Amino acid sequence: MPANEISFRIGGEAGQGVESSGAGFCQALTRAGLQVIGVPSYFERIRGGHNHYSIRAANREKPVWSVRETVDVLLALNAETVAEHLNCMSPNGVIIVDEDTDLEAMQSELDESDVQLLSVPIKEIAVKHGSDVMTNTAALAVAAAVSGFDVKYMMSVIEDNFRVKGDKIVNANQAVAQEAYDLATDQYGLLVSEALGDRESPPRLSLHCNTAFAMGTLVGGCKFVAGYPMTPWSSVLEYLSGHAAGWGMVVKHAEDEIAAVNMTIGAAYAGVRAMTGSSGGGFDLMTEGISLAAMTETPLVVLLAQRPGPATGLSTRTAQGDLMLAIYAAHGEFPRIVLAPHTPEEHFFAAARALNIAEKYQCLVIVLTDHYFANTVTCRDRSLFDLDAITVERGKWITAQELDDMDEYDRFAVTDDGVSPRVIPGSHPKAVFLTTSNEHREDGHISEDPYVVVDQISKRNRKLEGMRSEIRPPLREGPENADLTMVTWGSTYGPALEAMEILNENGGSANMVHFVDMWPFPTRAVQEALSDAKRIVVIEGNITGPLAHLIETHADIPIQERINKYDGRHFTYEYILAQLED
Amino acid sequence: MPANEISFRIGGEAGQGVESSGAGFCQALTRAGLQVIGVPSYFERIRGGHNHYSIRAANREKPVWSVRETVDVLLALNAETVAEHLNCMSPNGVIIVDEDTDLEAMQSELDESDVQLLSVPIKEIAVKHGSDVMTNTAALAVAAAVSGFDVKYMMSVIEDNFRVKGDKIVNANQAVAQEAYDLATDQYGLLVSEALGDRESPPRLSLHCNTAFAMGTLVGGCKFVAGYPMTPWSSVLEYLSGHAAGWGMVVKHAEDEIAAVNMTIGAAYAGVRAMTGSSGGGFDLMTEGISLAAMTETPLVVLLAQRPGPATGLSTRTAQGDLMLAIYAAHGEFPRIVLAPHTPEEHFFAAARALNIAEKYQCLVIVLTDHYFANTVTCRDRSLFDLDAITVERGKWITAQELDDMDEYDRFAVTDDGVSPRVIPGSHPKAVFLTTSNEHREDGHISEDPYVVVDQISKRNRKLEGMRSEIRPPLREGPENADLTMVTWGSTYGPALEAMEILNENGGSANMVHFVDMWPFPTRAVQEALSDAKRIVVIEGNITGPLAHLIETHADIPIQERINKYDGRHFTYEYILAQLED
Amino acid sequence: MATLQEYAVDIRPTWCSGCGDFGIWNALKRAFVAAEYDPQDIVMVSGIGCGSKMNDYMRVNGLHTLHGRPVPVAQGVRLANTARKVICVHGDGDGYGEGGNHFLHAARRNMGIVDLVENNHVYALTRGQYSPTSYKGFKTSTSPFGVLEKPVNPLGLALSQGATFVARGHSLDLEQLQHLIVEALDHRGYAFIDVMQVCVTYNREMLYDWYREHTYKVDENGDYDPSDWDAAMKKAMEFPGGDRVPTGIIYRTEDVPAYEEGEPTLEAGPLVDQPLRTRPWEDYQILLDEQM
Amino acid sequence: MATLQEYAVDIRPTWCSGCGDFGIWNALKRAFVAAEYDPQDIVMVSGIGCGSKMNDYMRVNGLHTLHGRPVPVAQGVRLANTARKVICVHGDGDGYGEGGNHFLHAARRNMGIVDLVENNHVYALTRGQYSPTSYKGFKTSTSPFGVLEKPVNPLGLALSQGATFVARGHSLDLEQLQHLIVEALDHRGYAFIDVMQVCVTYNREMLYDWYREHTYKVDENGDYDPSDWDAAMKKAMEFPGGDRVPTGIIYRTEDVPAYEEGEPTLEAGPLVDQPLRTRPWEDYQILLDEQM
Ligand SMILES: Cc1ncc(C[n+]2csc(CCOP(=O)(O)OP(=O)(O)O)c2C)c(N)n1
Ligand SMILES: Cc1ncc(C[n+]2csc(CCOP(=O)(O)OP(=O)(O)O)c2C)c(N)n1
Ligand code: SF4
Ligand code: SF4
Ligand SMILES: [Mg+2]
Ligand SMILES: [Mg+2]
Repeated sequence: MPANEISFRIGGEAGQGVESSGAGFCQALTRAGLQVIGVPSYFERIRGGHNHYSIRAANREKPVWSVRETVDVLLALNAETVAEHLNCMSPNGVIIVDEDTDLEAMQSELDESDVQLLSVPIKEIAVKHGSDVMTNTAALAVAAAVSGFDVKYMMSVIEDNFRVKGDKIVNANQAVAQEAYDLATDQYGLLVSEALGDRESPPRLSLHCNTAFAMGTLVGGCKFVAGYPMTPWSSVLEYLSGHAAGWGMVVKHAEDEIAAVNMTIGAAYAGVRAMTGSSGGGFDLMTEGISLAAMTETPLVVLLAQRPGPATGLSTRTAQGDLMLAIYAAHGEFPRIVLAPHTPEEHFFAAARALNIAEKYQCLVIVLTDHYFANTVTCRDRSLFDLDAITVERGKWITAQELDDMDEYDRFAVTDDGVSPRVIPGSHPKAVFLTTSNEHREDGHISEDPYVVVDQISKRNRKLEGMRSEIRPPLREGPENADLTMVTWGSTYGPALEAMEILNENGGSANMVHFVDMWPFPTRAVQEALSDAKRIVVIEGNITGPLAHLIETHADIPIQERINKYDGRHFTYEYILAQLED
Repeated sequence: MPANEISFRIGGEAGQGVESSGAGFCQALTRAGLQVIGVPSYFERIRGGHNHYSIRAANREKPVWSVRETVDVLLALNAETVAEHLNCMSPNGVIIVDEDTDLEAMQSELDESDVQLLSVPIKEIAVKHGSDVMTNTAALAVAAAVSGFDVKYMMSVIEDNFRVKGDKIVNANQAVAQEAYDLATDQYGLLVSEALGDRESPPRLSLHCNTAFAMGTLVGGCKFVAGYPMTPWSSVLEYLSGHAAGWGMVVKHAEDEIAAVNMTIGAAYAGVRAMTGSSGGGFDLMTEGISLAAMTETPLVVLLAQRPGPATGLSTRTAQGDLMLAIYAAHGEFPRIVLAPHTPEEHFFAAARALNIAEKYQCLVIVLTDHYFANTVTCRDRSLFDLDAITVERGKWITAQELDDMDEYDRFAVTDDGVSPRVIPGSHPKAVFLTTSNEHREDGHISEDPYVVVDQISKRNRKLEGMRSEIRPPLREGPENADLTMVTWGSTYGPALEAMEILNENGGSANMVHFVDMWPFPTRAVQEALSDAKRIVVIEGNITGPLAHLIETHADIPIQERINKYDGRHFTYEYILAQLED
Repeated sequence: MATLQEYAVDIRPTWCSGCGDFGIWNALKRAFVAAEYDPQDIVMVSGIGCGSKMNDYMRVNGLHTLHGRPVPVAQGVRLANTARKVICVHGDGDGYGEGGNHFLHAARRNMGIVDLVENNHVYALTRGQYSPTSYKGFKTSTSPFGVLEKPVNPLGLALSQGATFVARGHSLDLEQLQHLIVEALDHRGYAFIDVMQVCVTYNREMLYDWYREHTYKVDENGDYDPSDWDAAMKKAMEFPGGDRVPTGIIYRTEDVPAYEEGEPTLEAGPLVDQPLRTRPWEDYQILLDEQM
Repeated sequence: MATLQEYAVDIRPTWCSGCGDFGIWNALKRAFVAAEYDPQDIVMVSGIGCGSKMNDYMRVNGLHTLHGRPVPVAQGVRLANTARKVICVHGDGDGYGEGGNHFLHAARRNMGIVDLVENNHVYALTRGQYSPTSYKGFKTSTSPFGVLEKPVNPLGLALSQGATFVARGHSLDLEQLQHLIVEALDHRGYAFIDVMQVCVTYNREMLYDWYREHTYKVDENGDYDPSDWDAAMKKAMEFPGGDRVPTGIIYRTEDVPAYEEGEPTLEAGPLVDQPLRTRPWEDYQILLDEQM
């Protein structure tokens, strides 16, 4: 076990509350000022099977960016969990089970191992104060006790999260936690090498990237969202459904993704900021609509939350397989922006930034995220979510005054930068115009005149120049000159960052080039960042290596080494370190 | 006017039969042994407006590959046609109008020009023998007379094409043609520099590329087609609807493109060769289905008939804007083939080849065509359509015998080449298995096991190697070493070829590298073909230059010069020559 | 008050002469005038097809979308701006074929839009393939041996899903059509009008004479009660299938609130008029508080 | 003769204990046995959702497709191989939401497939959002203030579009459900069964008690005539909306030929059994002749 950190894992059946326990425990750890990350692993089923939740908590100033594959403290809500994770336990690791758990089948293995098996009457305690659904609370309290983590942080989370269910539930859970904590403290005391403790930290949030993105849309002034449920996009739709009323947003769960994207386009056309999203399959269905937005120059933000494909693939697993799709989906030629945030705060700002860019250039902005981001809980300093850093830029609009002075308003006026000033349809006697999916004149009416066609196509594609200026170069982490440069995008950021730090702490020399804005491809910046690199390794959660491919083809930098993972599971720093050694 | 060739143009309103007259005249010219190409230009409307049809016919051995922008003989079915095309007339060009056409508005222009205006009672002749719908026949006969083209070829086409309408119509049309021809011969005689005449030629066809493709599916053993009308794909659906019964094919005009692609997948799964298609917008809607085919390893052929986008764009015009879409559409990672035929016979063989490749690799094959190909009539030697050159390769199948000897049949068995033997579902007691869009085991059942996932994803992507072997290098036309190398794909082939020939005939030095199989990109072959080129000009019907981009990025060959046309109109050799000179 | 002139644009329709879309065009403009709407007030959302070009030929806020998709687009427009009257205009292929799913959900959703389908029983703009309403046996380029399917029954479909305003007009009776549109504009929720439309080019079996012989008005005897759902369903099932085509308001109820009436955020007025950030700036800290 | 054992696979369903899908699973297998089908004979095409995993848990030719798309896939399978019995199994979100357009056209197309919709009135696999059949006011993660729309009426929809076999079962009456499936398998054209299904996790308002109180059999008095379309439509409109849920065969006619009966190419037998090139090789020259 590394000093001052603990790797927890909670395992049980779907339906046993593995995920909510994990997320709640993350919250408690966060409140204690610790650095925390929590990642669920679950199957495409509602009940049964084997799910688990991994948490890494550290008493340090530096954030933790990746869970660990080894487990220090395992909360096994059933026997299967012990069987599944025994071989991941770190030396002298702790396993917490209910005393009634039947471990006979793996007794010999347990005996051979050096794990500390704690058989605790957690269910009994739960039932005593409430009911057996509180077993998880008891287990968590035991874990807290043996890890040297003060139960008071759990108490505060219980209070806040169960408040809606009434005092009785709050009190019962707290009683369960207290009794289990006391019992474990008495009986076992500290079982890890170093108490987790707590620390003074600035105020922090503990949240999913999907939540951060959804919050960003609210703060960014998005007024309309239409969508259809699809993992891992659904939680954005659900968060916003819950936050629409009272926050000035209309959210529509539509009959299908085609309706969703077209409703969104209708709303954006009518003048409000609007957004939609889905995962790959639903996104495919939206592509014709995306093409409509392009032709009508309607600002459109689409969140594309990746999961392993093709087709249904692995709906509850993660992947980075849709980068090229984001870049090239939808027929016809038009410029677009593809962003790929990599932290909760980046997701938060990406939402607002996407809304701004979409309106400034009256264009499509795709924000790429994935299942790992959607479901991972990260603790981040609250100050990183600076609301005042979010400004609203709505691009070119024509005023009533200007309209008064005009002969005729041309919605699709040919301009130098390709952007034509907008107006709310019908908001002025002269603001009455056609918007069509056919090729059209400056006034919006259909035209097949070859000169008109060339003017409009050129105009629309000319926006690319301005759009390019929005693109940020890849981030550079670590020392300037290093023997190893890891190249990442999206959710490989965290694990690679931890890997880099460990390498450098151990006398190695590594740095990172992390892509944040994917398209238009920042060719020059990439060349600058990578042309002197000694050993480049591109790390991606896919098989074909789209980022490696883009770097090779667009920036003309040969990529000799790649680490690709496509088993549906996220990266860890241990995995990266192991692969680098190979 | 170049010697021994004539550029005709027929113009009139939509609904006046401009296109059918043009295509019929092409047929007559073809029967006369001449080299012919005919290209319509029409608006997105059913009646009215101004449509026209350009034909180039040459008494030579070499095929003609492009119409000319200048017109030698204009058949003006209304006054507007004269106004529109007067400035395209070649010196001493001939304009044929009905005597009642009111040309007053352009009289002075006509007077100033050197055109020979023939005011003929064509409508009167038509009405005399039949009705005024036969005016076009009269006009064509006049054109034939003044061009030195024997009316007998028209007669034979009239007989064949109007046979279904009965003898009366045939006879009336023939009488109209004869009288108009005689009158013009008497009154005007030959008005072009050289009589078009006729020549001994091997048997030839006069056909659209869409027809050729559709024929290829029939010969290639395609049994099932589902589709939804969309220009310029519809004519494939229509041809096959007409040829289904009696040819062993089932064709379904479905409720939408989503149904179409999914029906096609259902049929292919059940064991028949199946195909669908659309234009960009409909193709977008099919992309989720495409992804289903990829995951279930169902052979799928999709014809993607391009037109200018995005959205509805220009539905009756042409473009090459969907190459990157074809390469990257649909979520998740899987290999695919993209073919781009460039002649009628290539379309014919592409259909059969696509069906073979799709079954050999149980993969997606996209055939890219466009509006120009769909509507251009080209005359080609019948011998080019060698039926015996079409073989059927159905890939790996497992026999009943093999099944008998097996414990269990694994539909998705992991193999070296990634291809697992198929069987007709339910055709044997052991041929009962699940096929799922979720990730799955070798036996087809759903699995989330990371090792299974990796095995199956690797297996599917491993097919790429075999698929790559199907890809043909770009064609090379013209002399080996040349000062200028034109690079083309799809419908720019013909105009560029003519441009090349003219350059070389006039002391220039040009050759061509023409792409036929687009993806997997034939990197090495491209490098071979282009690395020594002195001046490369990539010619494409789009704004962003996807082929130029692919060559630059994948083959690392810098492209300094591009000719891009994106006004919805096709290329001509004159246009290319003019651009090259710029 | 708006006049017909104000709805005019300087563009000649590209429809064939004799096309029923001309009648619908006139009826729409007259209805807007009769219902006292200014061009500014109206957003006309259309699909793709001959008749979907309607908004190219009028001065209104027009949104000419994708084949089959005007209904969701219109719903988005409506939710974003309830101050506009949103009217959807599209063909039978568009509305009942490609867009069938949106139709069925619009009927039960009851959003305050008018949905006018130009039902010429054929795909006209793509040159004459059969449509979902083509009768069984109709021969076209994609049905050379005749259509094998029963035609869609649009009125029955709407009624079965709880539509609150269901009407049928035809392109030859301008007066009735204008009336139906005016009533639809006045309806609280989803107002559906199936307009049987002459296509002189691709559906030559349903021309003037056919209409004269087959259509009748449900209220011709003054005894039809459009609030009687059972009677309405009976009328709906008369055609397609039977020989007589009932026209007029087949069903209507004003008792069902429109979707947008139940949407809490819209209580504060049209979305587009609300500030981008509805709440005081400090309140947005709550979003962060919730994640602590 | 097939036995239940032959339909068994070595995979435990992943459904929640108490899920209505278990009942449907059993009814399906029993019906196949009762109707004397071998696993080989059946192609079970499903969508995406909890209940769409049905074919993972049985030995049949299974095709687990995309959310909303099993119906067109099933039609493709059917046209390619009329020797197979094709049965579609999918959820209410799949069949009436994402796949609504295919449903409406399948009803009028009348292809010989069985279409069984597991209607639990909720999106279960995606964890509890409202579905097109959720009742007005139902509170879920995407309808925190309650659903604003009227639910889809699937039976009414099918009937209005000319469906020839319309039935409703529920997951708690296995015997009836088995009977309905057997009858559907025996139907000539499109056989639609809406199966009301218990979802113990996300629809706790429609559990055992609810079914006991609300469902009844249309033929319980022996006087229901399923060939009476008007009566059927009345039954269809009883629920959703009313308090009583009619079950059984609501409508049936065997007088309408199946789509595939009219398809000329299929006169020669199942497409998959026909040679790739049906005509003598020389005949293919005709295709070239036509272009001369
Ligand atoms: C996704 C898509 N599929 C197909 C088309 C081609 N298309 C354009 S109009 C049309 C049908 C028109 O029929 P209808 O809606 O009845 O209108 P009409 O022309 O008869 O007025 C079709 C299929 C398209 N534009 N987009
Ligand atoms: C195109 C697409 N959109 C969304 C999803 C996500 N999804 C999977 S199952 C499902 C809904 C399931 O509801 P239902 O069909 O009623 O089946 P149930 O789970 O209730 O049995 C959804 C929305 C998907 N897989 N594909
Ligand atoms: S084709 Fe038919 S619908 Fe289209 S404009 Fe002509 S008459 Fe009207
Ligand atoms: S969530 Fe509902 S539908 Fe899904 S398995 Fe559980 S009970 Fe069945
Ligand atoms: Mg129509
Ligand atoms: Mg459901």
